[in-house]
Amino acid sequence: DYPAPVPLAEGAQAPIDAITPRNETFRIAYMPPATEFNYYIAIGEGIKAVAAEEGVEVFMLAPQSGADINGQMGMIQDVLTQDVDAIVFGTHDEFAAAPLLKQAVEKGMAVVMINSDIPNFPTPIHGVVGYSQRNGTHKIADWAIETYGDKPLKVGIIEGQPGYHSTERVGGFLDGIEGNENFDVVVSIDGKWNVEGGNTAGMDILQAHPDLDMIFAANDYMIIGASYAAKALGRSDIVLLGNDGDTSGLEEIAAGNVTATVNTSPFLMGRAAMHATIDALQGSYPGGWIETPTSIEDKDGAIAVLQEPEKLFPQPSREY
Amino acid sequence: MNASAPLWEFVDISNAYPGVLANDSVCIKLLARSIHGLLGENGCGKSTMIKTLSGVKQPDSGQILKDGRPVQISDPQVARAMGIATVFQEFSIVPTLSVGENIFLGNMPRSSLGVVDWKRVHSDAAAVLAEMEVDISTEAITGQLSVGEQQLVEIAKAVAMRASMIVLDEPTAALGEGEIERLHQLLRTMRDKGTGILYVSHRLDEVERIVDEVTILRNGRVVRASGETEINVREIVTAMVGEDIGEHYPKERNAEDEVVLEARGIATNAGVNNVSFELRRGEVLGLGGVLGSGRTEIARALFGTDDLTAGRVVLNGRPVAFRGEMDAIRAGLALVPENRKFDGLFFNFRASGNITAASLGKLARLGLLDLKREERATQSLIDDLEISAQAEEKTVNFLSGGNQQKIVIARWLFSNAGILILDEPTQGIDIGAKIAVYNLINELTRDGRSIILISSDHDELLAMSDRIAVVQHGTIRRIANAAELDHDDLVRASASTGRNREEGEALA
Amino acid sequence: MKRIFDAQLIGPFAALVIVSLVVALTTERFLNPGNLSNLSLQVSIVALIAIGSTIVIFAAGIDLSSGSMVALLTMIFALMLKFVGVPLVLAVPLILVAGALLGLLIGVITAYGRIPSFITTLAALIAFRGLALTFNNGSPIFSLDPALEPLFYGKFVGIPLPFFYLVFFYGLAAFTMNFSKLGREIYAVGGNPAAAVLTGINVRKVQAITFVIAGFMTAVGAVLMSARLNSGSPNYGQTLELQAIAAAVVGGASLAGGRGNILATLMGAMTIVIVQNGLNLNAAPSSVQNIVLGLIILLAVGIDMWRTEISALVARVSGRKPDAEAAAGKKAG
Amino acid sequence: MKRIFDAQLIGPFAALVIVSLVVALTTERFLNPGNLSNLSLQVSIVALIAIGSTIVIFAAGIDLSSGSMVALLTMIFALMLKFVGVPLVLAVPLILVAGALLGLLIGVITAYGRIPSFITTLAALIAFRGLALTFNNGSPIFSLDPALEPLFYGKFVGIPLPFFYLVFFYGLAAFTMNFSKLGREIYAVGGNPAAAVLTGINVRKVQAITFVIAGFMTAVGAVLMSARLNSGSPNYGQTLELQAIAAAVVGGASLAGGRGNILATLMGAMTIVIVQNGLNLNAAPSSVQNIVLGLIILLAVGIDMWRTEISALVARVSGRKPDAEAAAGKKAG
Ligand SMILES: Nc1ncnc2c1ncn2[C@@H]1O[C@H](COP(=O)(O)OP(=O)(O)OP(=O)(O)O)[C@@H](O)[C@H]1O
Ligand SMILES: Nc1ncnc2c1ncn2[C@@H]1O[C@H](COP(=O)(O)OP(=O)(O)OP(=O)(O)O)[C@@H](O)[C@H]1O
Ligand SMILES: [Mg+2]
Ligand SMILES: [Mg+2]
Repeated sequence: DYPAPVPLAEGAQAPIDAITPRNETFRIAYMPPATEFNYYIAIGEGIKAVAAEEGVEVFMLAPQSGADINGQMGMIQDVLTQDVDAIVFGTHDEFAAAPLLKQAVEKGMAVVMINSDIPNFPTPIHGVVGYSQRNGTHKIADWAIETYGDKPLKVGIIEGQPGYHSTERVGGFLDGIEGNENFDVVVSIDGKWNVEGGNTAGMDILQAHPDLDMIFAANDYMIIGASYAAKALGRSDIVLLGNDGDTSGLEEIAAGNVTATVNTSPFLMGRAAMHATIDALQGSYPGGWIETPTSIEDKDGAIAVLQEPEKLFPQPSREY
Repeated sequence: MNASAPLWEFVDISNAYPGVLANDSVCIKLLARSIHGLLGENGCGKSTMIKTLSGVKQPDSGQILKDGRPVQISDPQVARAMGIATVFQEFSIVPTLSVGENIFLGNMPRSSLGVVDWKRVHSDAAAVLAEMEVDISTEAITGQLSVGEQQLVEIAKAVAMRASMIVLDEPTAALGEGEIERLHQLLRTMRDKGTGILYVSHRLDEVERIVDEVTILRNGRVVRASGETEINVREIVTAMVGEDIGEHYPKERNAEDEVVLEARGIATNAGVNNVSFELRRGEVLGLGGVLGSGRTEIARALFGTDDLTAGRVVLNGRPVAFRGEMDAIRAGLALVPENRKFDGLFFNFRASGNITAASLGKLARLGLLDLKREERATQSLIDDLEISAQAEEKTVNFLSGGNQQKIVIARWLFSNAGILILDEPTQGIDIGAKIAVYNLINELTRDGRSIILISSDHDELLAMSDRIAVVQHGTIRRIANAAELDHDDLVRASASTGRNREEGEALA
Repeated sequence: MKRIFDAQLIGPFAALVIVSLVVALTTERFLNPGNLSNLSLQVSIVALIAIGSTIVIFAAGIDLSSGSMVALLTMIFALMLKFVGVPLVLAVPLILVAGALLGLLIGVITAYGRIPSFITTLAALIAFRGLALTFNNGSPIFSLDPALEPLFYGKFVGIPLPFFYLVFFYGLAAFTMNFSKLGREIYAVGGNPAAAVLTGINVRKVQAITFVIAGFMTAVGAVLMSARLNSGSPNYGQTLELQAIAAAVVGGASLAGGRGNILATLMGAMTIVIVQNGLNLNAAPSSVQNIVLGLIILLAVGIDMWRTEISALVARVSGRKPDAEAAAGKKAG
Repeated sequence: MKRIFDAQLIGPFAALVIVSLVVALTTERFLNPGNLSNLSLQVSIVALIAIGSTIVIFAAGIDLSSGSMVALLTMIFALMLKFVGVPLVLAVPLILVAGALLGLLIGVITAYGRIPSFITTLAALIAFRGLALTFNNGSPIFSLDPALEPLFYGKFVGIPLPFFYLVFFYGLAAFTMNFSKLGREIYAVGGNPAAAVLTGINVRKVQAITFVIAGFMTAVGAVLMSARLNSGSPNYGQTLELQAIAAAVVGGASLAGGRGNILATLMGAMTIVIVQNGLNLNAAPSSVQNIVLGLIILLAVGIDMWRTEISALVARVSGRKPDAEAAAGKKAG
């Protein structure tokens, strides 16, 4: 059902045999950091799909904004007072979540982290499921090198708000292009992870550097925003790269508005996480990190992915 | 202390505001054991003088001497520490706090640990009020009291300070005869105990009764200094205005027989109870009564502010039911409220915006204002009513009280209102402005409009009304021709109600 | 005309000129024609919404709801276009009506329910975003209609369309505030509501109308936002209400109500956007942008408040008399 | 005591009881002891910050800055602990002082610069977050100090420590507001600043002090936030200022100033948190939570505003006279 797990760092693995489910039908809380990102909803769809197949109960609880760490901790606290058997969580602040998750582990709940590649979570947990962010964006850099060869390229970067995700993704891209002198990163600004921010950032960097050839953004929303800016300025020739494989991002690629993205298949990630969690509750999960695959999708690839709508959330707006 | 050595002395005090010299080298000596009247037209600089003494404003030049030595009164706290208590013209009570707290605002009785001693706050406050023969609960929230009661609380604040110098800036503007008499009594007692008192009022009758010496200001300058033995109102007026004024009450009789407004047994939850009267075309119907007798409430009932719980109002023979002020205004009623500052003026507008505010419909076609017409119409009103020429140049907060009052009345001249309710229309305005308001009343009635005049100034009420209704506890006790009543009738009506209520409640 | 271009515009205009000069001198591509038309795009949404926010402020209210209302309206708009199949020419007027109705709801609760607008619009700020999240599982809806983008990015005689929207709506607003009965009544209600009641102005109705105007202008902003991003999202418009209020405030509108010039708000919005654009062109981090924006708000209001002192100072230096208008500003503000 | 527990508490207390009952009846695990101690954790941060927000409101100001100030202070705190190596026992008082100083800055600009607090704290809301982002490249700082967490999660005689902080600070605040000179001056300044000046109260100083208190209480909240999350981040505390104001408002504080009971704010905060807890326990989506919170704010203020009408209605139904306190609320509000 999922790739073989890689062991977590020394001391980061909570013992699987200490998990003591208390419900006949497993009751599982899915707690992503925010509802504002489609991405986590897509993971949730994967989780729900498996839950339906396996006949377990799952509910989602998350604050609206990813910045509302305090709100998320309040929700975890509220969940701890309930009889849930497992928590599948993602967070923008693992150190904040650690003390609460420690309690969850002590209570015998299975605790699995989603959308992460952290091998050394500050408190021992049972499993981690996610793709390697650095590897993903490294790959898209490799793809760009392969596709555009030695052509001199002026590159603009739209970062997310400062933090782990932005650092990893931008870092992976920069690692990837390192040593290729024809890639010249001339500007890098914050696009606040959202479409509006990406649009404003795109507008402004294209004003400041009208000769840009390529923009890389740390997620699909921002590159979609930037694509409108490029179009408005008559720059349909510019190479636009994103990260996520969000349905909307894929559709924009299929429509030719965005060039390519790192498809991280959130739906499949959710499936893998749910299988791992159920296995953990049944004592058959060995522990460790499951690295879910990523791929680089350009126009043809995106269309191919969109042709399998059952693996996507939200559904594409039309048939491909 | 030597009786002739001044307690406080102003030497060559000057104060300027942008564009006006409010005080121009003013010298005043304030003695202990003396009530000193500071008089003059609106805007002549009385309040500004007072502000320098109470530390609200620093004089631009000149000196203030205390017991002959120059002092710096840098802020109100310093003034208080030097023994000056001030009753300001603008109310300085805090509406959300209790009466007791207001009386001791800024220096509440506290225990040795600095903890507020609530028992003493209320007992001490009650003692001050009792001394003033005022019957107000110290626990009452001040904002809910009537304007007059608030003014009494204001005075109680000053009394409670036990200061050596008390300054009162128009303390009686919202008071009735009974309260004024009691206040005078209290001030005389304090004077006799050695307190110096500086007193500002536009009610010249009371000035005559209480003041020992006067200083008169005109355009910021002293035009007559103290030291007179006899206070003569006529001379004062001449000195104030700069010319001899013939008739103080230029009354015209314009009443016709036609009844335009009729109240039949109206009552409201605010205390109006079975009120009936008729108002005729061109008539001035006066409402007389003591503070809190409910005259304002009758006005509110007629104007649709308070809902009627009984009775009806008949306008030009047709019963009307106003659901709010708008209905009343549409039907041709107008109200000049007793508190023009809070309820009357738009301080963000110049004269024109204020004058036309009630008649925008008249100026508008398809929702668009005819600004040329507005300009012409207001200019002619400004000329007719002799409103300050500055009225169109600045927003109205810069005008003197008299000019402000004229603007509020001008608003209803410009409108088509046929019935005007004037609630204390001459409160706080100088003699010249008062006469202007009386002339306005005449002009209105000559034009066939009718007026309900509420006034606590008995002379004014008797002189300017055609008929007078005496109001007691929210109901009309008697309606008579003004000519058949005199000052004593009104005072007696006031006295009986005022005392009865007090005694009853003092026992309880 | 004299009425519309009055002395209240001098301060905000001076601020705008100074800021533009500084940015132009320090930033290479600022005066680039491309960037100037970019500016009119950047400023358009917040400036249009700020018309409503300012008119609410003139009537002594405050509107905190516009950002969330944008989110809600873009979602409804997106649903109509993409899932219900309402044609664009119909969907746009429907959204404008929806905005006006939401404004009416807020206005009625505020004016007739006698609840301070800070509270009603705070509640709306929270609830509207919640409502926006109930649609489409809280997910954004992309790629609405190919005909939508030109509403924002389109040009006429080489000038971006949003420039014309600004001219139209600000012209209309300035005209209304200065020459119509309604405009005068709004200022009267903001200046002294008690007096307005006693002069027969329907204070509650006027207050409610200001929120209807605000809702309508927010809907205009929402349509442009959707056109700009060809999408609807429950996350759009965050802190937009604060930006709109900031534009009004930098333009010199007094939060106490009763005074201010609507055109000054446009200048305020432009000042803010030019500074942000200058910082973006110089790739300044968002931290610096925030700090600068905070300081601009403070300075703009500070200069307005200290007009008397400043003009007295100028007068002393130049030997002229301080101007009375400035003193008036202080008092009535 | 009668002073502290006055009639103004009845409404908020009734709201709290009703809400608790509804949640208890509809939610299985609500009355679970674990959940009850959980509640005192959940409410603590916002309730402590709300003390400051409420006192500012009593003085007729508004504090929009607390959320961003929390972000800034957690970052400074984290830097001190992790990079400068300041020991915890020193870092905590230093942060409290820092909060008070930031409050002083806002207070001085507001009071002595005569700028409406809405503006100064709006500027601070924007600028403080910018400032927070300048540290550590805008990245959160994790894993501060093992001794930090117990400040929030620790217990004493089985009761979570935050419960004691609440008792201490609300006790102190209630005492100050009702029995100290400062408390009465704050109400006076809020009720009528002009009058307060004339009675010799140093209005500016009092206004500035309310912001110092707000800054201090925000710092208390920031320390607890850092302890709760064992980290500092420029993203913490978003919309916390609105939650704190909502607590005050649900508790019945009048935004016009001059009146209100500080203990009612605690009840307001608890009401909000209990509703959220109930919704969380029932796994309600965040959209519903937003909508419900918006409605609660509206209802709480509405009920307060309509007290006269409601009590008149009750009176008519029950045949008793409407109560004077209720009428008072209407007029003075
Ligand atoms: N804050 C102010 N700013 C500008 N001008 C002022 C201010 N206060 C008063 N003035 C002007 O100063 C002059 C004196 O005003 P002041 O209030 O002392 O008059 P007054 O004698 O008390 O009048 P009244 O009898 O109406 O109370 C007037 O012309 C007034 O318009
Ligand atoms: N706007 C108002 N709303 C509610 N009650 C009011 C209002 N104004 C006055 N009252 C109440 O009406 C009572 C009488 O107040 P009012 O202002 O009529 O006194 P007054 O003006 O001295 O009386 P009169 O009009 O007879 O001179 C007071 O107890 C006051 O609380
Ligand atoms: Mg005066
Ligand atoms: Mg009266």
